[in-house]
Amino acid sequence: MEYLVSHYNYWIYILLMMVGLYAMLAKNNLVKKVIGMSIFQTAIIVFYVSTGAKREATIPIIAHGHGHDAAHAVIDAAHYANPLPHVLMLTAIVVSVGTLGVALALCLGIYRRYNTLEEDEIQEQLQ
Amino acid sequence: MDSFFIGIGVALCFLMLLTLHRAIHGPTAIDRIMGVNVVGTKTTILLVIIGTIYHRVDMFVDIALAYALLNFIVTIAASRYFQHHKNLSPRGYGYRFRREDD
Amino acid sequence: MDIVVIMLTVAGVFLFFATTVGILRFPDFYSRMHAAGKGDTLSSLLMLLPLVLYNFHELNLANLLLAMKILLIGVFIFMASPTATHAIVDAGFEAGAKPWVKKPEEEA
Amino acid sequence: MIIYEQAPALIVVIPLLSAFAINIFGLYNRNTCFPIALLAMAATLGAATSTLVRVLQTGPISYRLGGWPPPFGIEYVIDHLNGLVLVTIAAVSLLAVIFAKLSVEKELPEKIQQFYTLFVLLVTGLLGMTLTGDAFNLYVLLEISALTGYALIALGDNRALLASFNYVILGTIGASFYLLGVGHLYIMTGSLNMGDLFNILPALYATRAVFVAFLLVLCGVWLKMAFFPLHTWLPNAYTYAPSAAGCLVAPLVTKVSVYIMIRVMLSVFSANYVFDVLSLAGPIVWLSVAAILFGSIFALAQTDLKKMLTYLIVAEVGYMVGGVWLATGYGISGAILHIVNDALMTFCLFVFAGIVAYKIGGQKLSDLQGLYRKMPVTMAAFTVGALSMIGVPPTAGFFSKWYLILGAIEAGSYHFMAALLISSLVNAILFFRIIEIAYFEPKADHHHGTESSEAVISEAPFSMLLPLLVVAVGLIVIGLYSGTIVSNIIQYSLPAGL
Amino acid sequence: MIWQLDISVLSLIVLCAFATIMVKDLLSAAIIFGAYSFLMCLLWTEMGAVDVAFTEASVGAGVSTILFIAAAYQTTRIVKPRKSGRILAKILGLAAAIVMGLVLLAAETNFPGFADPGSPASRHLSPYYITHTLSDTAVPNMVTSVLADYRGFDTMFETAVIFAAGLAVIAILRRFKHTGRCELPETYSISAGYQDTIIRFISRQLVPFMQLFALYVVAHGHHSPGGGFQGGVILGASFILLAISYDLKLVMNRLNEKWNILLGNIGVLIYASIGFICLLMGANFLDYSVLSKILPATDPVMARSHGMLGIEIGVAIAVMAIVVTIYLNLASHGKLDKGL
Repeated sequence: MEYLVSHYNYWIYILLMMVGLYAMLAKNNLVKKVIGMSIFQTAIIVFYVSTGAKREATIPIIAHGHGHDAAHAVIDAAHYANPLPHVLMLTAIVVSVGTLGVALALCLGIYRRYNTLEEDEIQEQLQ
Repeated sequence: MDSFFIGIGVALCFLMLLTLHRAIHGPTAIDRIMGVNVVGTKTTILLVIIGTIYHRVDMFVDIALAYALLNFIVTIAASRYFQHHKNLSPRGYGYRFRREDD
Repeated sequence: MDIVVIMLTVAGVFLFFATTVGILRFPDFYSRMHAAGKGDTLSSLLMLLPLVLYNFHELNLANLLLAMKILLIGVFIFMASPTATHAIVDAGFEAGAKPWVKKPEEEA
Repeated sequence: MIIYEQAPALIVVIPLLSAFAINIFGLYNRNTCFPIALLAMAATLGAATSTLVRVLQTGPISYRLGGWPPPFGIEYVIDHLNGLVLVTIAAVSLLAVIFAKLSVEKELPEKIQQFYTLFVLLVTGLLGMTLTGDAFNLYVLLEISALTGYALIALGDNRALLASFNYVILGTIGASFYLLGVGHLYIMTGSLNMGDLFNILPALYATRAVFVAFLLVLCGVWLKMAFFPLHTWLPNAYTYAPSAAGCLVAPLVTKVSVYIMIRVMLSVFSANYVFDVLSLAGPIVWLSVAAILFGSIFALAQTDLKKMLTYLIVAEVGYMVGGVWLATGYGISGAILHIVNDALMTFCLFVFAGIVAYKIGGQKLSDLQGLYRKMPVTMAAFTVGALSMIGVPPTAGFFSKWYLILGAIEAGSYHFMAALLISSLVNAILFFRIIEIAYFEPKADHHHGTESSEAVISEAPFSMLLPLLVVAVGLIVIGLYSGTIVSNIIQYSLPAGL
Repeated sequence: MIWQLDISVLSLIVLCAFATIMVKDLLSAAIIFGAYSFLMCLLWTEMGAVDVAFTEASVGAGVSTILFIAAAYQTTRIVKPRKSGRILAKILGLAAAIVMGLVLLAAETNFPGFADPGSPASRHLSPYYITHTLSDTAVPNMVTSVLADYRGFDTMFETAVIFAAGLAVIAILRRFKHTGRCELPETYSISAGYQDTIIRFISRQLVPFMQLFALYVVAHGHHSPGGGFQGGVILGASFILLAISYDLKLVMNRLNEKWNILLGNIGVLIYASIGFICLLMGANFLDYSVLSKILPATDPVMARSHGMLGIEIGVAIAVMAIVVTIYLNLASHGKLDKGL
């Protein structure tokens, strides 16, 4: 059980990455590829956030940090989860939304030209 | 009390699994929308429960509030889809329900 | 206090369970929607209420604000969930989901 | 002296701010876009040059963004290597802006404002990638240059959309692999700063996770630079891009990726780990041999000018990757010098293709008939670019190839040397074929015959000719001074012991 | 982290991922992807990453699922099987996925265990941020302080990325003249929008709450999860809700295309110029502490806090405008007249 808990997150992220990569490479439908891309990116986010988790730690916001006296209280680093991966992943989520918008816009543009979203039908029309 | 809430959380996850059956297998897209809508509500509740387990509900409640407000948009958008596309099933065998006044 | 919390929560989970059974077992889209729309809304209120009680340790501004926020979630769910249900049913009706009748007709 | 002190930040801040200025002013008057972009690029070139000069005088510079000390905040590190790459990027983009003016007005009259904004943002991303000393910051900048690149390519003709979509998919896989590699490094070390990683990693060289991290970063960067088995997105994307965008994207994006590969190999990991601990050098040199041969052969098979050039890019990427992995001083110097030279050569050839597209409209090799009569200056500049691509002595291309061959001999990789020679031969065949087509008059019965037989000189407009001429002269000048560049700049960026 | 929830939610996520890939209908795939994103949000909350969860909540429910639905609306739902080379593509995809999986699995055995407090990631850089955030920046939410200050440069480019994405969507899709082939779905009928009084009424009631809440999220990001990006997405989502329950015209009347682009620009410009002002005042780029010279009654520490608030506002404005732009363009196929 101990072993399962300490590795489960990493196994799942690998599985999700495989699903995403498979969809990106093997799917015929362009929007399906985009969905695969989103899954691929979220898998990486799972990985990063997992690195930031810490047993017996609370969320990375200092408790009761409002008053001025709080600044002088001793803060124990082991008491809070690691904030750095969270920051990195906020950026990554934003980037993935941007990529998603552009990819879907391209899909719409392709549909306007070729009247289909299937890769093989587009290739047929190109030849 | 914490373990009680964890138990409730796991129970809700199990119920989500059952609901996801409808979301994944649902014969038509609207069944899926319904399933996901229910999953969204459960998520909102679970967020508050997780906050309770962390003893920092004030930090988690904003996320739940955001879900309560935003969960609705997906449903409206997905049902809006059917205002113009009458194809209930993707294969084109969507059956147009005849109203009396048609 | 804890007993009230536990009772309410368990009642909420039970209603959720009933909802889920309805969603899974009812024969057609409209009746499933009926189960989802009603059960979901009530049980979420039943779940939120004990959470308010549990987190309301002492009377101060922060706790009051918190309780208000959790109740606000309930209010929004009460506004949004029936509307969403309405929207889905309307979509199903527009798109032509067939209601279930006891003896299935041959083909409409 | 605030400008001098802050020049490293200004290199990215100037284009970033001017991108917004272009977009805002462009809403009201489209004619303001070009001057702002031109000024911004000129100022960036100034900042980059002053930074390089400062590096040459005082050694590497570290700039703390937000004032935080390095492992905690983000740091810019400018040493000899990226100083050189920075100046190259800034110079090429300045020339590309000048070229873009008329080309954009003709090809994309409706989207001038979006074009220039995306163009300047792309340059910002490339410059930032070159400057940064933080592994995650590099990812963000990689994505900004990638997103703008997708859009710029998608602005092209009918087939560009699909090409761009494939680029989106493969580019995202590449960037995600890079991100995942950085994540592996982070989980093993807890740091993101390149210098910090360089210090922590040696203790972990034996672990599999660090090896996988290296592989992931390498694969990600290879996807971005279109190294041989992963090159499939490149030819279509660059062929169907609008000419003005092609002139920026084709010379710079792949080269900056090569730079990142060198940076990761030498400044995050170490030459010792990469070349000695891992036994990857042999297979990778073979892969680059395959890349060179594949690129050359496919280039030979093309009848479309731009498509031929894109396959040549695939071959050139093989030169640089192979040169780095030869693991000798000459090889790495040759690869770094080739980054600069190849950026200029590719720019020269793409500008030529752009001029052909502007004046003639076609892209087929057969459309080039009689061009020496019609556009003598353009063709003269093109000839310089072509000779450099082949590797004829006074031009820059010769010297980087010379260093690469020396490196191959030093490392005993005769297959790599043979591939270089074969590729030069193929390039010679290719370009002499073009020169031959362009030198002779078209046949009278050819459907273009009526207009070209008059043999009127109709040179390209000045604003298109200027960048072409500058870069042609630059190729010769850099060729003449390449000894100086190597001994004064590149020498210092080699790892100790090579 | 709560491992019981961790394992249950992760298993559900895998289920959703497989279902999304396998279902042969784009609308359904988009909807299941919505459920996937709900579960992701739960996962991150449970691991203590509240800010990431908040972002996922606002993005997943407010933007990305809607974008997929809009794309399905403007194109087609139908997924056809590949005509030829089906087996080859599958084998190739599977092989690549399996090779990658094995390589990653090989690396995984070296990792420190999940949630290990002694892992290098928890010991090297992060203790500095945790212990210094209050004394350096007076911001209790470390994620905000790292995001906007220690690594503020990343965030500036993150905002620039979303800006570039908005511009890219305009560049790709926007049609200024109605030329060229335009295939709208056959069943597409011109209507004045979603003629449903109930939905319109409830949306009208909810939108002000959403906007108020978004402003709260932006302003309170220093003390609780949230910040500019989340607030901006919720603001944008409120406009999207209006566009869905009424029609695009209504939104365009309030926030037309020119204003959208301008606001997107201004937002990022606020960020970059705050950094630039710091530079002009003699400090390094984005070093907010120097702003204490011009802000009345602030010491360098509070100046950092105020500087962060300034950039959060910039991010919120930019993100709102760009999210609305992307949605409007996707939903109307670049014509900005009518659509989902």
